[in-house]
Amino acid sequence: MITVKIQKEKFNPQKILKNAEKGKEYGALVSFIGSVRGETNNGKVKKLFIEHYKNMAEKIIYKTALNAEKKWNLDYCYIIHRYGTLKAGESIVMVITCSKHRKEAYAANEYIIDWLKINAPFWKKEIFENQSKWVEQTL
Amino acid sequence: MITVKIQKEKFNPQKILKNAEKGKEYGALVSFIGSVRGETNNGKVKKLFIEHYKNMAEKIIYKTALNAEKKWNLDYCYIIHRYGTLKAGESIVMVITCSKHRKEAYAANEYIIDWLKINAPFWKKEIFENQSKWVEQTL
Amino acid sequence: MRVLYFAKVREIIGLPEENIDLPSNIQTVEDFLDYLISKENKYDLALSNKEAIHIACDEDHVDKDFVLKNTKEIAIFPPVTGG
Amino acid sequence: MRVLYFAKVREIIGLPEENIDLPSNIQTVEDFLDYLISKENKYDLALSNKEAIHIACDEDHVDKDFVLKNTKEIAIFPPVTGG
Repeated sequence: MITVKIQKEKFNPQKILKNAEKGKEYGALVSFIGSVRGETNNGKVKKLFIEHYKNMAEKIIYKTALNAEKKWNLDYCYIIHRYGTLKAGESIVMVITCSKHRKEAYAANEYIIDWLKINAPFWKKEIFENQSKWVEQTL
Repeated sequence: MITVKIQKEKFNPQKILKNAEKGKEYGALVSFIGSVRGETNNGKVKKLFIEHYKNMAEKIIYKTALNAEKKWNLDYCYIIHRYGTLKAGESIVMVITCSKHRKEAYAANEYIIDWLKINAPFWKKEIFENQSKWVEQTL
Repeated sequence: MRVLYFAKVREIIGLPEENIDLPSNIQTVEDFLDYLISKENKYDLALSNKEAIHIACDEDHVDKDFVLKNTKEIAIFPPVTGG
Repeated sequence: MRVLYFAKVREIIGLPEENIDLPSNIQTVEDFLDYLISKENKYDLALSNKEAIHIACDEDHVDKDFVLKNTKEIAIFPPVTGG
Protein backbone atom coordinates (compact mmCIF):
# COMPACT_ATOMS: atom_id res chain seq x y z
CA MET A 1 0.00 0.00 0.00
CA ILE A 2 1.39 3.37 -1.05
CA THR A 3 0.28 6.79 0.16
CA VAL A 4 1.80 10.06 -1.05
CA LYS A 5 0.83 13.43 0.38
CA ILE A 6 2.13 16.86 -0.48
CA GLN A 7 0.62 19.56 1.66
CA LYS A 8 1.04 23.05 3.02
CA GLU A 9 -0.38 22.20 6.45
CA LYS A 10 1.66 20.85 9.34
CA PHE A 11 1.47 17.11 9.79
CA ASN A 12 1.44 15.03 12.96
CA PRO A 13 4.16 12.34 12.90
CA GLN A 14 2.60 10.49 15.84
CA LYS A 15 -0.73 10.11 14.06
CA ILE A 16 0.97 9.01 10.87
CA LEU A 17 2.98 6.43 12.80
CA LYS A 18 -0.16 5.23 14.56
CA ASN A 19 -1.96 4.72 11.26
CA ALA A 20 1.01 2.85 9.85
CA GLU A 21 0.92 0.49 12.81
CA LYS A 22 -2.80 -0.25 12.59
CA GLY A 23 -3.31 -3.94 12.01
CA LYS A 24 0.37 -4.23 11.32
CA GLU A 25 2.04 -7.61 11.44
CA TYR A 26 4.96 -6.74 9.23
CA GLY A 27 7.90 -7.19 11.53
CA ALA A 28 9.92 -4.11 10.61
CA LEU A 29 8.91 -0.46 10.38
CA VAL A 30 11.44 2.26 9.58
CA SER A 31 10.51 5.90 9.63
CA PHE A 32 12.44 9.00 8.71
CA ILE A 33 11.53 12.55 9.69
CA GLY A 34 13.38 15.51 8.24
CA SER A 35 12.91 18.80 10.06
CA VAL A 36 13.87 22.43 9.72
CA ARG A 37 17.17 22.92 11.54
CA GLY A 38 17.37 25.99 13.71
CA GLU A 39 20.96 26.67 12.81
CA THR A 40 22.82 26.18 9.53
CA ASN A 41 26.21 27.23 8.21
CA ASN A 42 24.67 30.57 7.34
CA GLY A 43 23.39 31.31 10.84
CA LYS A 44 20.17 31.12 12.79
CA VAL A 45 17.23 30.16 10.58
CA LYS A 46 14.02 32.08 11.24
CA LYS A 47 11.92 30.35 8.62
CA LEU A 48 12.20 27.98 5.74
CA PHE A 49 10.28 28.60 2.52
CA ILE A 50 9.66 25.57 0.31
CA GLU A 51 8.57 26.05 -3.29
CA HIS A 52 7.43 23.08 -5.38
CA TYR A 53 6.19 21.98 -8.79
CA LYS A 54 3.02 20.28 -7.71
CA ASN A 55 2.07 17.82 -10.43
CA MET A 56 5.61 16.74 -11.12
CA ALA A 57 6.43 16.34 -7.41
CA GLU A 58 3.45 14.03 -6.89
CA LYS A 59 4.32 12.02 -9.95
CA ILE A 60 8.01 11.59 -9.04
CA ILE A 61 7.40 10.71 -5.42
CA TYR A 62 4.73 8.18 -6.31
CA LYS A 63 7.01 6.58 -8.89
CA THR A 64 9.84 6.43 -6.36
CA ALA A 65 7.58 4.74 -3.83
CA LEU A 66 6.42 2.26 -6.45
CA ASN A 67 10.01 1.37 -7.36
CA ALA A 68 10.92 0.91 -3.70
CA GLU A 69 7.84 -1.19 -3.03
CA LYS A 70 8.71 -3.55 -5.84
CA LYS A 71 12.44 -3.73 -5.20
CA TRP A 72 12.20 -4.40 -1.46
CA ASN A 73 8.82 -6.10 -1.30
CA LEU A 74 7.29 -3.48 1.01
CA ASP A 75 4.03 -4.08 2.81
CA TYR A 76 3.46 -0.39 3.45
CA CYS A 77 4.91 2.87 2.24
CA TYR A 78 3.87 6.37 3.32
CA ILE A 79 5.47 9.61 2.15
CA ILE A 80 4.48 13.12 3.16
CA HIS A 81 6.26 16.33 2.15
CA ARG A 82 5.37 19.91 3.00
CA TYR A 83 5.66 23.12 1.04
CA GLY A 84 5.13 26.75 2.00
CA THR A 85 6.60 28.52 5.01
CA LEU A 86 7.90 26.45 7.94
CA LYS A 87 9.46 27.38 11.26
CA ALA A 88 12.55 25.85 12.86
CA GLY A 89 11.77 22.47 14.37
CA GLU A 90 8.81 21.80 12.08
CA SER A 91 8.80 18.57 10.09
CA ILE A 92 9.37 18.86 6.35
CA VAL A 93 9.14 15.26 5.27
CA MET A 94 8.26 11.86 6.71
CA VAL A 95 8.81 8.48 5.09
CA ILE A 96 7.57 5.20 6.54
CA THR A 97 8.50 1.83 5.06
CA CYS A 98 7.34 -1.53 6.38
CA SER A 99 8.41 -5.03 5.48
CA LYS A 100 8.89 -8.46 6.95
CA HIS A 101 12.60 -7.98 7.58
CA ARG A 102 14.52 -4.93 8.74
CA LYS A 103 17.14 -4.79 5.98
CA GLU A 104 14.47 -4.17 3.35
CA ALA A 105 12.69 -1.50 5.38
CA TYR A 106 15.94 0.42 6.02
CA ALA A 107 17.17 0.15 2.43
CA ALA A 108 13.83 1.23 0.95
CA ASN A 109 13.50 4.15 3.33
CA GLU A 110 16.95 5.53 2.59
CA TYR A 111 16.47 4.95 -1.14
CA ILE A 112 13.27 6.97 -1.13
CA ILE A 113 14.83 9.94 0.67
CA ASP A 114 17.97 9.85 -1.48
CA TRP A 115 15.94 9.69 -4.67
CA LEU A 116 13.55 12.38 -3.53
CA LYS A 117 16.45 14.73 -2.70
CA ILE A 118 17.87 14.37 -6.19
CA ASN A 119 14.69 14.31 -8.26
CA ALA A 120 11.62 15.69 -6.55
CA PRO A 121 10.97 19.31 -7.59
CA PHE A 122 11.13 21.14 -4.25
CA TRP A 123 13.35 24.12 -3.52
CA LYS A 124 14.23 25.44 -0.08
CA LYS A 125 14.99 29.01 0.83
CA GLU A 126 16.38 29.75 4.28
CA ILE A 127 15.14 32.98 5.80
CA PHE A 128 17.50 34.56 8.32
CA GLU A 129 17.07 37.71 10.40
CA ASN A 130 18.40 40.08 7.73
CA GLN A 131 18.66 38.03 4.56
CA SER A 132 17.41 34.95 2.76
CA LYS A 133 19.21 32.39 0.66
CA TRP A 134 18.22 29.54 -1.64
CA VAL A 135 19.69 26.30 -0.33
CA GLU A 136 22.28 24.74 -2.62
CA GLN A 137 22.06 21.09 -3.55
CA THR A 138 24.40 18.84 -1.56
CA LEU A 139 24.33 15.17 -2.46
CA MET B 1 21.38 12.09 25.19
CA ILE B 2 20.96 8.35 25.56
CA THR B 3 17.99 6.52 27.06
CA VAL B 4 17.80 2.73 27.38
CA LYS B 5 14.72 0.92 28.63
CA ILE B 6 14.09 -2.77 29.05
CA GLN B 7 10.60 -3.54 30.23
CA LYS B 8 7.85 -6.13 30.40
CA GLU B 9 5.05 -3.63 29.78
CA LYS B 10 3.83 -2.60 26.34
CA PHE B 11 5.23 0.69 25.08
CA ASN B 12 3.61 3.41 23.03
CA PRO B 13 5.69 4.24 19.92
CA GLN B 14 3.72 7.45 19.31
CA LYS B 15 4.54 8.81 22.76
CA ILE B 16 8.17 7.85 22.41
CA LEU B 17 8.33 9.57 19.03
CA LYS B 18 6.66 12.65 20.47
CA ASN B 19 9.18 12.88 23.29
CA ALA B 20 12.04 12.49 20.84
CA GLU B 21 10.69 15.40 18.82
CA LYS B 22 10.27 17.75 21.79
CA GLY B 23 12.41 20.81 21.31
CA LYS B 24 14.09 19.05 18.44
CA GLU B 25 16.06 21.00 15.91
CA TYR B 26 18.24 18.14 14.74
CA GLY B 27 17.31 17.83 11.11
CA ALA B 28 17.08 14.05 10.81
CA LEU B 29 15.24 11.50 12.94
CA VAL B 30 15.24 7.80 12.07
CA SER B 31 13.19 5.32 14.00
CA PHE B 32 12.94 1.57 13.81
CA ILE B 33 10.15 -0.55 15.27
CA GLY B 34 10.40 -4.33 15.33
CA SER B 35 7.15 -6.18 15.97
CA VAL B 36 5.91 -9.71 16.48
CA ARG B 37 5.01 -11.13 13.08
CA GLY B 38 1.75 -13.03 12.92
CA GLU B 39 3.12 -15.62 10.56
CA THR B 40 6.57 -17.17 10.32
CA ASN B 41 8.04 -20.12 8.42
CA ASN B 42 6.73 -22.36 11.18
CA GLY B 43 3.12 -21.21 10.93
CA LYS B 44 0.74 -18.85 12.65
CA VAL B 45 2.30 -17.34 15.79
CA LYS B 46 -0.04 -17.10 18.78
CA LYS B 47 2.44 -15.52 21.16
CA LEU B 48 6.09 -14.68 21.46
CA PHE B 49 7.97 -15.28 24.69
CA ILE B 50 11.13 -13.25 25.23
CA GLU B 51 13.63 -14.27 27.90
CA HIS B 52 16.52 -11.99 28.84
CA TYR B 53 19.58 -11.59 31.04
CA LYS B 54 18.69 -8.31 32.67
CA ASN B 55 21.91 -6.74 33.87
CA MET B 56 23.93 -7.80 30.88
CA ALA B 57 21.24 -6.68 28.42
CA GLU B 58 21.16 -3.20 29.93
CA LYS B 59 24.94 -2.98 29.91
CA ILE B 60 25.33 -4.14 26.30
CA ILE B 61 22.58 -1.94 24.91
CA TYR B 62 23.87 1.12 26.71
CA LYS B 63 27.40 0.47 25.45
CA THR B 64 26.08 0.03 21.91
CA ALA B 65 24.22 3.33 22.12
CA LEU B 66 27.32 5.05 23.46
CA ASN B 67 29.43 3.73 20.58
CA ALA B 68 26.83 4.84 18.05
CA GLU B 69 26.50 8.27 19.63
CA LYS B 70 30.24 8.85 19.39
CA LYS B 71 30.75 7.37 15.94
CA TRP B 72 27.91 9.27 14.25
CA ASN B 73 27.72 12.33 16.43
CA LEU B 74 24.12 11.70 17.52
CA ASP B 75 22.06 14.37 19.23
CA TYR B 76 19.59 11.87 20.63
CA CYS B 77 19.38 8.11 21.01
CA TYR B 78 16.50 6.14 22.52
CA ILE B 79 16.32 2.34 22.75
CA ILE B 80 13.50 0.31 24.26
CA HIS B 81 13.23 -3.50 24.27
CA ARG B 82 10.55 -5.68 25.78
CA TYR B 83 10.69 -9.08 27.45
CA GLY B 84 7.97 -11.45 28.64
CA THR B 85 4.98 -12.63 26.62
CA LEU B 86 3.90 -10.63 23.57
CA LYS B 87 1.07 -11.06 21.07
CA ALA B 88 1.29 -10.83 17.28
CA GLY B 89 1.48 -7.22 16.18
CA GLU B 90 2.94 -5.96 19.46
CA SER B 91 6.17 -3.98 19.31
CA ILE B 92 9.30 -5.71 20.60
CA VAL B 93 11.90 -3.02 20.12
CA MET B 94 12.12 0.63 19.11
CA VAL B 95 15.26 2.58 18.29
CA ILE B 96 15.34 6.32 17.61
CA THR B 97 18.45 8.12 16.42
CA CYS B 98 18.69 11.84 15.71
CA SER B 99 21.43 13.85 14.08
CA LYS B 100 22.00 16.89 11.92
CA HIS B 101 22.20 14.89 8.70
CA ARG B 102 20.26 11.87 7.58
CA LYS B 103 23.15 9.57 6.67
CA GLU B 104 24.36 9.52 10.27
CA ALA B 105 20.91 8.89 11.71
CA TYR B 106 20.27 5.95 9.33
CA ALA B 107 23.72 4.40 9.83
CA ALA B 108 23.58 4.68 13.62
CA ASN B 109 20.07 3.24 13.76
CA GLU B 110 20.90 0.20 11.67
CA TYR B 111 24.18 -0.32 13.55
CA ILE B 112 22.35 -0.39 16.87
CA ILE B 113 19.82 -2.98 15.73
CA ASP B 114 22.45 -5.12 14.04
CA TRP B 115 24.69 -5.05 17.10
CA LEU B 116 21.79 -5.70 19.45
CA LYS B 117 20.70 -8.75 17.43
CA ILE B 118 24.16 -10.28 17.70
CA ASN B 119 25.09 -9.34 21.25
CA ALA B 120 22.19 -8.42 23.49
CA PRO B 121 21.12 -11.38 25.65
CA PHE B 122 17.50 -11.85 24.61
CA TRP B 123 15.99 -15.11 23.40
CA LYS B 124 12.71 -15.49 21.55
CA LYS B 125 10.38 -18.46 21.66
CA GLU B 126 7.52 -18.62 19.20
CA ILE B 127 4.35 -20.14 20.58
CA PHE B 128 2.08 -21.76 18.00
CA GLU B 129 -1.29 -23.42 18.43
CA ASN B 130 0.11 -26.85 19.29
CA GLN B 131 3.82 -26.36 19.84
CA SER B 132 6.50 -23.84 20.68
CA LYS B 133 9.98 -23.31 19.30
CA TRP B 134 13.03 -21.26 20.25
CA VAL B 135 13.89 -18.94 17.39
CA GLU B 136 17.25 -19.66 15.75
CA GLN B 137 19.75 -16.90 15.18
CA THR B 138 19.78 -15.56 11.63
CA LEU B 139 22.29 -12.83 10.88
CA MET C 1 4.20 26.28 -25.04
CA ARG C 2 3.66 26.84 -21.35
CA VAL C 3 6.94 27.77 -19.63
CA LEU C 4 7.30 27.45 -15.85
CA TYR C 5 10.07 28.93 -13.70
CA PHE C 6 10.92 27.92 -10.15
CA ALA C 7 12.97 29.16 -7.21
CA LYS C 8 15.92 31.41 -8.07
CA VAL C 9 15.12 31.22 -11.80
CA ARG C 10 11.58 32.41 -11.10
CA GLU C 11 12.86 35.25 -8.92
CA ILE C 12 15.34 36.54 -11.51
CA ILE C 13 12.96 36.28 -14.45
CA GLY C 14 10.28 37.82 -12.29
CA LEU C 15 7.36 35.58 -13.10
CA PRO C 16 6.26 32.01 -12.35
CA GLU C 17 5.07 31.16 -15.84
CA GLU C 18 4.36 32.48 -19.32
CA ASN C 19 3.29 31.27 -22.74
CA ILE C 20 5.91 31.37 -25.44
CA ASP C 21 5.36 30.44 -29.08
CA LEU C 22 8.20 28.28 -30.22
CA PRO C 23 10.07 29.80 -33.23
CA SER C 24 10.26 27.18 -35.99
CA ASN C 25 14.05 26.92 -35.92
CA ILE C 26 14.03 25.64 -32.33
CA GLN C 27 14.33 21.91 -31.87
CA THR C 28 15.99 21.05 -28.57
CA VAL C 29 15.87 22.31 -24.99
CA GLU C 30 19.33 23.75 -25.56
CA ASP C 31 18.04 25.74 -28.57
CA PHE C 32 15.18 27.04 -26.47
CA LEU C 33 17.44 28.16 -23.62
CA ASP C 34 19.71 29.95 -26.09
CA TYR C 35 16.67 31.63 -27.62
CA LEU C 36 15.54 32.90 -24.20
CA ILE C 37 19.05 34.03 -23.24
CA SER C 38 19.34 36.07 -26.44
CA LYS C 39 15.86 37.52 -26.00
CA GLU C 40 16.22 39.63 -22.90
CA ASN C 41 18.76 40.43 -20.20
CA LYS C 42 16.76 38.83 -17.37
CA TYR C 43 16.78 35.45 -19.13
CA ASP C 44 20.52 35.76 -19.69
CA LEU C 45 20.98 36.47 -15.97
CA ALA C 46 18.79 33.54 -14.93
CA LEU C 47 19.85 30.91 -17.44
CA SER C 48 23.34 31.54 -18.78
CA ASN C 49 24.98 29.16 -16.28
CA LYS C 50 23.44 26.15 -18.00
CA GLU C 51 25.14 23.62 -15.74
CA ALA C 52 22.99 24.93 -12.91
CA ILE C 53 19.75 24.78 -14.86
CA HIS C 54 17.58 21.68 -14.90
CA ILE C 55 14.68 21.02 -17.23
CA ALA C 56 11.47 19.03 -17.10
CA CYS C 57 9.23 18.54 -20.12
CA ASP C 58 5.65 17.57 -19.37
CA GLU C 59 6.73 16.71 -15.80
CA ASP C 60 9.68 14.49 -16.66
CA HIS C 61 13.33 15.36 -16.17
CA VAL C 62 15.03 15.68 -19.57
CA ASP C 63 18.53 16.40 -20.87
CA LYS C 64 19.40 19.54 -22.80
CA ASP C 65 19.36 17.66 -26.12
CA PHE C 66 15.72 16.63 -25.64
CA VAL C 67 13.61 17.48 -28.71
CA LEU C 68 10.65 19.75 -27.90
CA LYS C 69 8.40 18.44 -30.64
CA ASN C 70 5.24 17.62 -28.67
CA THR C 71 6.07 19.32 -25.41
CA LYS C 72 3.17 21.24 -23.90
CA GLU C 73 4.84 22.38 -20.69
CA ILE C 74 8.50 23.05 -20.03
CA ALA C 75 9.79 23.79 -16.53
CA ILE C 76 13.11 25.52 -15.92
CA PHE C 77 14.69 25.43 -12.45
CA PRO C 78 17.85 25.15 -10.34
CA PRO C 79 18.89 21.76 -8.87
CA VAL C 80 16.20 20.56 -6.49
CA THR C 81 16.73 20.75 -2.71
CA GLY C 82 13.74 19.00 -1.18
CA GLY C 83 13.58 16.21 1.36
CA MET D 1 30.49 -19.42 41.42
CA ARG D 2 27.00 -18.38 40.36
CA VAL D 3 25.97 -20.18 37.16
CA LEU D 4 23.07 -18.85 35.05
CA TYR D 5 21.27 -20.72 32.28
CA PHE D 6 19.03 -19.16 29.64
CA ALA D 7 16.51 -20.21 27.00
CA LYS D 8 16.88 -23.76 25.66
CA VAL D 9 19.87 -24.42 27.94
CA ARG D 10 17.79 -23.43 30.96
CA GLU D 11 14.91 -25.66 29.83
CA ILE D 12 17.08 -28.74 29.34
CA ILE D 13 19.05 -28.32 32.56
CA GLY D 14 15.79 -27.59 34.31
CA LEU D 15 16.81 -24.59 36.41
CA PRO D 16 17.64 -20.92 35.82
CA GLU D 17 20.67 -20.79 38.11
CA GLU D 18 22.72 -22.63 40.70
CA ASN D 19 25.89 -22.22 42.73
CA ILE D 20 28.78 -24.47 41.80
CA ASP D 21 32.11 -24.63 43.61
CA LEU D 22 34.87 -24.65 41.04
CA PRO D 23 37.10 -27.77 41.32
CA SER D 24 40.73 -26.68 41.56
CA ASN D 25 41.76 -28.28 38.26
CA ILE D 26 39.41 -26.07 36.26
CA GLN D 27 40.94 -23.02 34.62
CA THR D 28 39.05 -22.04 31.46
CA VAL D 29 35.42 -21.84 30.36
CA GLU D 30 36.10 -24.89 28.19
CA ASP D 31 37.28 -26.86 31.25
CA PHE D 32 34.17 -25.82 33.12
CA LEU D 33 31.84 -26.90 30.31
CA ASP D 34 33.60 -30.28 30.12
CA TYR D 35 33.26 -30.63 33.87
CA LEU D 36 29.51 -30.02 33.69
CA ILE D 37 29.07 -32.35 30.71
CA SER D 38 30.79 -35.19 32.55
CA LYS D 39 28.83 -34.52 35.74
CA GLU D 40 25.30 -35.38 34.71
CA ASN D 41 23.33 -36.39 31.64
CA LYS D 42 21.22 -33.20 31.54
CA TYR D 43 24.34 -31.05 31.20
CA ASP D 44 25.61 -33.31 28.44
CA LEU D 45 22.28 -32.90 26.64
CA ALA D 46 22.30 -29.12 27.03
CA LEU D 47 25.96 -28.31 26.42
CA SER D 48 27.66 -30.95 24.30
CA ASN D 49 27.16 -29.01 21.06
CA LYS D 50 29.67 -26.37 22.14
CA GLU D 51 29.45 -24.41 18.90
CA ALA D 52 25.90 -23.52 19.83
CA ILE D 53 26.77 -22.45 23.38
CA HIS D 54 27.75 -18.89 24.21
CA ILE D 55 29.28 -17.71 27.45
CA ALA D 56 29.31 -14.47 29.41
CA CYS D 57 31.48 -13.98 32.48
CA ASP D 58 30.41 -11.21 34.82
CA GLU D 59 28.15 -9.87 32.06
CA ASP D 60 30.71 -9.78 29.25
CA HIS D 61 30.81 -12.13 26.27
CA VAL D 62 33.94 -14.32 26.48
CA ASP D 63 35.57 -17.02 24.38
CA LYS D 64 35.86 -20.62 25.53
CA ASP D 65 39.53 -20.14 26.45
CA PHE D 66 38.70 -17.38 28.93
CA VAL D 67 40.29 -18.05 32.35
CA LEU D 68 37.73 -18.17 35.18
CA LYS D 69 40.08 -16.94 37.88
CA ASN D 70 38.03 -14.09 39.38
CA THR D 71 34.69 -14.79 37.77
CA LYS D 72 31.74 -14.44 40.15
CA GLU D 73 28.96 -15.12 37.65
CA ILE D 74 29.03 -17.24 34.52
CA ALA D 75 26.09 -17.33 32.10
CA ILE D 76 25.58 -20.15 29.62
CA PHE D 77 23.15 -19.73 26.72
CA PRO D 78 22.33 -20.34 23.04
CA PRO D 79 23.05 -17.65 20.42
CA VAL D 80 20.94 -14.58 21.21
CA THR D 81 17.84 -13.76 19.14
CA GLY D 82 16.66 -10.37 20.36
CA GLY D 83 15.86 -7.21 18.43
